Amino acid sequence: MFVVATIAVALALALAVTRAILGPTVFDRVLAGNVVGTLAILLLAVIGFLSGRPEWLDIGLTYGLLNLIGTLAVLKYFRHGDLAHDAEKDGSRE
Amino acid sequence: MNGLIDPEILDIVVTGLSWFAISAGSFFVLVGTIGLIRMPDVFTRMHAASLVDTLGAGLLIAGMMLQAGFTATSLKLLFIFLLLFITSPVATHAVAQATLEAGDLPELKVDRRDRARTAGDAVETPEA
Amino acid sequence: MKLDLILRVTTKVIIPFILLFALYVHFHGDFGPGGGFQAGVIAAGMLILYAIIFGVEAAQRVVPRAVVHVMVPLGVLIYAMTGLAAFYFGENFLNYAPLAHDPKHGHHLGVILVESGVITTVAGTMVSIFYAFLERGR
Amino acid sequence: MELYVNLLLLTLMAATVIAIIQQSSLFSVVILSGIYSFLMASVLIVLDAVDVAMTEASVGAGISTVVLLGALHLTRTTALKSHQRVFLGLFVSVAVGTMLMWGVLGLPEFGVADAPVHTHVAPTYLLESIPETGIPNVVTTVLADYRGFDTFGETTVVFTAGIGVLLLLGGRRRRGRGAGAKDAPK
Repeated sequence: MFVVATIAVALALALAVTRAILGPTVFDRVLAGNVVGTLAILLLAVIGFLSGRPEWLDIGLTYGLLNLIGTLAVLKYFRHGDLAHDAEKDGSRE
Repeated sequence: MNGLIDPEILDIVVTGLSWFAISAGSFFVLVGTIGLIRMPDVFTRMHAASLVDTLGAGLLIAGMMLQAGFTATSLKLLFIFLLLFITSPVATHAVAQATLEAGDLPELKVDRRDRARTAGDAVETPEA
Repeated sequence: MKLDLILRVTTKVIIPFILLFALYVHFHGDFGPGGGFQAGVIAAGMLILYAIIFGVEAAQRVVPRAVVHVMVPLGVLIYAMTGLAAFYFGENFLNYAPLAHDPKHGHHLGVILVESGVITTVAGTMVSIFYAFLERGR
Repeated sequence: MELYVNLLLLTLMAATVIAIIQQSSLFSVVILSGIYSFLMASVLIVLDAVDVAMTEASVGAGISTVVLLGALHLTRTTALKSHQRVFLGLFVSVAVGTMLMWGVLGLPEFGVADAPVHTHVAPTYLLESIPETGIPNVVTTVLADYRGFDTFGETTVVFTAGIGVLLLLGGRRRRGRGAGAKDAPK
């Protein structure tokens, strides 16, 4: 059963990476990168169950948290051109 | 609860449910990423990607939780699910916002004037 | 600004859990994957997320630059002091066995202390590199 | 099964690296290297190296993305066309790659029990670490206890790297910032 799930997740990973490589705009790549992060968590869980040692799921939490940080950093930079931009300070820039 | 439900039948039901959840989750993960390839623009791709993050991951994790039973593994899976449930819509929202601010608008079938009329004040044609 | 509302609320909700998870990774490193280095990176990631969403001034109000700059050498010092503590008991450098009555507990305590040094240095270094990049970019 | 997953992941990593080389937009390069880190971490998971996988995921996908973005802010966001000859670099990388492959052929097969790495000190660590220290994760024991001096060195390396970056980029640079500092990276 987990073999089927592993194959599905691995194929999905291949498709998502394809989109990240092809992606015409940067946002396509960010989106695909986010999906790759999710799929890496799923692959980790499924492989853990497949090999009978599902104790490493802590790493999945690490992936999820740092995936969020990376994605938000890229998008913040893209919107404001500066990582440390405090949006509350200059409300004039809509 | 003892005696009400035959443990063997319960076992069969739980296993069957988890198999169903895992195969459905695999299906949705695949469908979502196929959508990520096939859809025409960023916003529709976002829709497909959210399928992976919520339905695919949710069903796969639910199936694995049924397999693991009441253990620490199950708890960790629940945490991962909650984390994905909170963060992935937020990340998608941020992508959408940044895309809109960069000037990409969704590809729609209606033409520009129709949309300007319905949107009210957005008369000037945006540059893509 | 209203546009950032969702990001701000989510960040506020999730930041305590990131810090808690970093501490879990640190103290659970003896039993599962993880340890000082990973925990330091995750804790630094927490502060970086805060700085990204709320601006670097807010982050520096929470953790001023001076604190971070002290953390960088402090971790190495904690590590070295743990090693030197063995000298006091007449053992070799970094031999943790005499740190407690039971050598087993001594080893455990020594590993935790050493990992505390690692987490301090790593978190401090990551955050100070981040601050340095931001301040240079102004 | 795990072999095929690994083959797929390594192929995807190669494809990602080729895509990174071809990009001129450095934003895309940052995002693609984050994806590369996730794939690398998955490979390490499949190979059972969980501690390394955790490090790779946390450093590669989270922190290095942010630091690379900070570096992008100091320079420009598109890559310049290189006018240098590519043949020398190509020759060097192909030669080094061939030599490495040749060296790998001489290694014992993956996972063989009588390989030197499994017969030298590993049995001692595996058998004696838990009775001696009571810590179940042998990786932590080796890292922080048996090879504590190495980890001390690693911590010093992190410390030195931090000091170096702070010296290069850090504060008290007010007067040099006028014309020179902004033009220098181009």
